[in-house]
Amino acid sequence: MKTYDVEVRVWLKPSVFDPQGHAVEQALHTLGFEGTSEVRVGKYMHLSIGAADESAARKAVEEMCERVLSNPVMETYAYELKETVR
Amino acid sequence: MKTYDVEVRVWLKPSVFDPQGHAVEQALHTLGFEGTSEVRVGKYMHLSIGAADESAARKAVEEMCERVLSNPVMETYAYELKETVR
Amino acid sequence: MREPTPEQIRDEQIYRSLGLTDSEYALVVEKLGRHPNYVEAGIFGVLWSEHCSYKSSKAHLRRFPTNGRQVLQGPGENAGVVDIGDGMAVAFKMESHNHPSAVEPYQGAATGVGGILRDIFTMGARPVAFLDSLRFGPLDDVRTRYLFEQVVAGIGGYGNCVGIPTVGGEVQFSPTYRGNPLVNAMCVGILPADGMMRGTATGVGNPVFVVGARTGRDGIHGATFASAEDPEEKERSAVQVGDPFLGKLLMEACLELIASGAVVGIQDMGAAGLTSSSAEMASRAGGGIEMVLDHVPVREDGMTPYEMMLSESQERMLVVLERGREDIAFEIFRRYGLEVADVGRVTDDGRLRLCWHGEVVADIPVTALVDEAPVYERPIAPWAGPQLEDIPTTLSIRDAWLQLLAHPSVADKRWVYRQYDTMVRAATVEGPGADAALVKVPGLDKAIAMATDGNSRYVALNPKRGGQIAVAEAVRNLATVGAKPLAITNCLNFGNPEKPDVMRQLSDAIDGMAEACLALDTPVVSGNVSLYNESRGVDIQPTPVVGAIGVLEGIQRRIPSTPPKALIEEHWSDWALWILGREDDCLDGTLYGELAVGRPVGDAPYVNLAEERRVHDLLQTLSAKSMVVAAHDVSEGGLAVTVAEMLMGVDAGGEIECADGFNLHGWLFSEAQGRVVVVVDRARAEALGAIAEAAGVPARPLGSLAEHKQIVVKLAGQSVMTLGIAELRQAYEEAIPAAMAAHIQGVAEAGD
Amino acid sequence: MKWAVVVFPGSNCDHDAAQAVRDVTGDMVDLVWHDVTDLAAYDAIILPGGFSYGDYLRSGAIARFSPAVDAVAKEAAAGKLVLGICNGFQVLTESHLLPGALLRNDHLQFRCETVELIVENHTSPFTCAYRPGERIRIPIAHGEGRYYADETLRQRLAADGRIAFRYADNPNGSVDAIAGVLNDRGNVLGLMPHPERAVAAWMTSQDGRLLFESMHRFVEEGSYARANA
Ligand SMILES: Nc1ncnc2c1ncn2[C@@H]1O[C@H](COP(=O)(O)OP(=O)(O)O)[C@@H](O)[C@H]1O
Ligand SMILES: [Mg+2]
Repeated sequence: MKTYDVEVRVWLKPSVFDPQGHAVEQALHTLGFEGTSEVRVGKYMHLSIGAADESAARKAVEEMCERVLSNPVMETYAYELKETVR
Repeated sequence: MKTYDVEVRVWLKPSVFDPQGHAVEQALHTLGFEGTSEVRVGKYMHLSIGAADESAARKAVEEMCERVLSNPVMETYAYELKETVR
Repeated sequence: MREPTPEQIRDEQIYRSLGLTDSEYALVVEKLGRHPNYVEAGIFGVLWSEHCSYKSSKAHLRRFPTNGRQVLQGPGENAGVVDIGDGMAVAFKMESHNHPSAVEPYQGAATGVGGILRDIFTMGARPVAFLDSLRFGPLDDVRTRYLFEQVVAGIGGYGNCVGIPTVGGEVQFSPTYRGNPLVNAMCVGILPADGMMRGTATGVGNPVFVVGARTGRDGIHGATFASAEDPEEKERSAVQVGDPFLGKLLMEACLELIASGAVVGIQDMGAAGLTSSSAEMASRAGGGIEMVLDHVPVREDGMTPYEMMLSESQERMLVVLERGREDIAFEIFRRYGLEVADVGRVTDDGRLRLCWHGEVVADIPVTALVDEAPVYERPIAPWAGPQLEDIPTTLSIRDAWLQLLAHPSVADKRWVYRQYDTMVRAATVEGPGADAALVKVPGLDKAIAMATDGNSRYVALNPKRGGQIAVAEAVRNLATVGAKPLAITNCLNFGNPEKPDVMRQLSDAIDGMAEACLALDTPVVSGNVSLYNESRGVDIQPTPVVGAIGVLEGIQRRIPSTPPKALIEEHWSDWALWILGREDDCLDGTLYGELAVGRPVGDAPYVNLAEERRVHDLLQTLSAKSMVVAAHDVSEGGLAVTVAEMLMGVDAGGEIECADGFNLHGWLFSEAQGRVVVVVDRARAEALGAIAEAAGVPARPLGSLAEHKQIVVKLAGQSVMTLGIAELRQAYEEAIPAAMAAHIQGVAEAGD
Repeated sequence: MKWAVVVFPGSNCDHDAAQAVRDVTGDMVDLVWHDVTDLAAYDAIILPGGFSYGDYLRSGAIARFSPAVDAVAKEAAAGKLVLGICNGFQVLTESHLLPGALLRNDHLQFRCETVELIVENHTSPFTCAYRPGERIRIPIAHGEGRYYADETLRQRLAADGRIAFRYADNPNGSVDAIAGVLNDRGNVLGLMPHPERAVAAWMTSQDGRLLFESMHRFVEEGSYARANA
């Protein structure tokens, strides 16, 4: 059994309006950060997972992402996984 | 002037209770993902920034993170930045 | 992707995917005198959809009474408006968001609230309250718990942020809604009686503006699909996200703009966004509108006219201004950081004409789109009459009492409404938990009373009587707090209208509602129809939901649903319980029957509209004379539930005595209409009896309050059963929290 | 005395606060837009409840950059009274006019109900009309009201009497059940509950009146000491 560190990012599909991102972008502009654009705000999740090997870990993470961590109706996700170094 | 893609992650400091992370961890366990632990939920932000060069871009991003995108009283942040490829 | 040509649309029957049937397409060709292009076919598709055109229900809706001295604006505008005296008026409407909520419950519910909000401020009214009427399957199911949790969060998420209190509503749970939850939201606003705005595009040459959010690709086809079967499949690409912050700014900006006097007409962009708003505004004025789509502020590059016209991006409005006063709009909207764009002109040629890149991309007679949209007289199945059957009293009184209080439809809804800001605006006199909510009118010693009701079990058993009850119950809740009922709005949530049985339910329910509206002098001033509520081919039980509005003159005259504890405590023995209205012991249509038998049984409960009216009038007299210190009407669960709720509220016990000659089971659990339990000072009980008699309402001493915390039931002078308030309270208060405690937030499916 | 209520885009308890002040004290109240740069004309400033900038990102995070908040900081430094209610409290912590932070409720839900508070400090300009330890009922309505302070700060707040109110029954997981805190000088108060919703006989409570009365007396009577006499 090995342990993996997983980082998951979840954000709204491009076709879906992101009110948070929109508001943050406007705020950045008024604060003088004019050069910023295309701000999108999503979720970032970190977790540890125990699995026999990397491919088992990946399989579990993907299932998690699809079933719990993201809402496929309006969100997309991506993740990175690496073995935990002690 | 160059454009950079920036990804910012913001999460609660380890000493601060993260009820969302707790809820997600519980959810994962009920759904049979028993091997998961240490779930933390934070924010993930993507943005584009125009700057003269990478160090100028980094400087702007760090300022944004410290002043706006995170609150150092309870949060930590990290970011990645790379030049936008067209 | 290239858009199909008119010929392809015809030959490949592409119009079908745009929501038009073969015969509707033929009608479009006839009205246009040519084959429609893709934009035009899309426009016809959405405007002739069930959702926008009311094609299956229109013929029947005409039977609603819509007039009365109090009515300033009946159906046809964005909301109905009634006069509440002292120069003030109330605008209100209810709307469904069932299908979007089934797919993405948080956003579906949130955008439902945002949509109804825009309908209200469009009238020039300052929104002051929301109510929400919800229906779900049983809570033993993970998916249902997820839907319930998310819908409630979504309603709060939008309402709390825009700063309008959610002061009332209802939630019922029945297996019939397992695959098709209902989310109906109502909004109420206040305006000067002479300050009403209309959604009319008048004044040839006046400029037309799109204001608010940018137009994106979201929700394209929402309206078409809202009418189609299986929302899960169809809505996947059409989720709209609400932005309550923008909604709040848009509301403030529009109210400011309206106050400036420069607005000729204003209309929110709901279903079918730019298409329906422009066509409806032109239609009401009997004129036309010309728009240059290049000027519409868009969120994404490369949007086509088709996409712009069908987008359902939230938080947008269409405004016609007086020519020469455009600067006012620019100044206000820029100050709020909102988009404002001059997109066209009012014309007098009766056409909706759209230009893009210097070409005319659509040119359609407005009358063809709106006034001449198809109306169907769908076949209606005959009705055999109610199913008469004996209802077994197999459930013991004790078990039934506890089970009824613990039934999520009856149980305490605090779990729901404590997630809503019920007090923002600091005008909430009576929030959730009372028979009707009361919101104070600024500067006046009066309050608006409001309530929603609708019991699908009754309508399923006897559509006409069920329709009567829906109105009677909502209106009675207003009268119970002492208010004078004024008018109603409604949401008709029904199944597939292509089925003659469903049409029979719809038609009969409307007849019943119309009769009740006439009898109770509460005309219908606005409403909404949601059809095709079905899953896997099974229709939901017919669910007309009624939202009623009344006015309470004098805040101190309100009648609470439980007596003030401090008052009662001084002298327990001073207070008597009375029952007003005809007593009954029939178990037809009751929740007791459903629990005992496992399905709705018998006829709908007893209702008599003339008797009902007398009870309502009596309650107003009692309020005016401050005769009673509490009143609570009998509804789902019967007298047993009413008395328990009243006593739990004041944490007291009491005794009640069954009337002579009644069956005890039936007497406790009957859901016959037109009954109200009141608490009266013994010294004034005789006077109460006399007033009731003069009003033609049966009234009888029901029992007494007591310091001990028990309910004692007596029959012929003998006490036959005793139940502890603590035990009842536990059943009542813990039912929903306990069901939801098993739930983990955000989880939509079962574990392995 | 003269009061200002600052209106941010998304404020929604601004009128409620102004109305409460007028009803309770009879004083003059101005609603001022968030772009105001000078608040020197006012004796007391209220940052009202609501969802400034939608509370997107973090509650109060964007509003704190408004010109009005700089002006508020200036008046606070000059000893004027500053009251942050709910979202106003969040703006004050985000702008470091008050210590700590407000996080998502531990149960993750929005919570609106009338709760019981304990008056922990009855000598501040905001609480001097209350009795020591008095239990009062005030409505709450927030999703992000969990007060957070690290150990050092908690001890300092307690030692310095800067905890103005505690919840009798912690509704959101706040450390030490803290409902409201004062700055070190005692002229800035932030609290999550809404005193402006508890000022009339027909509301669920009238216990919020004394908060506005305290402020009024403090200013009108000219000194902290006399207000407590
Ligand atoms: N979804 C909801 N939102 C707000 N308030 C609700 C909701 N559901 C129930 N309530 C409130 O709970 C109380 C009880 O509801 P209900 O049993 O339907 O009342 P009644 O039987 O008098 O019609 C009412 O005051 C109602 O407004
Ligand atoms: Mg009732």
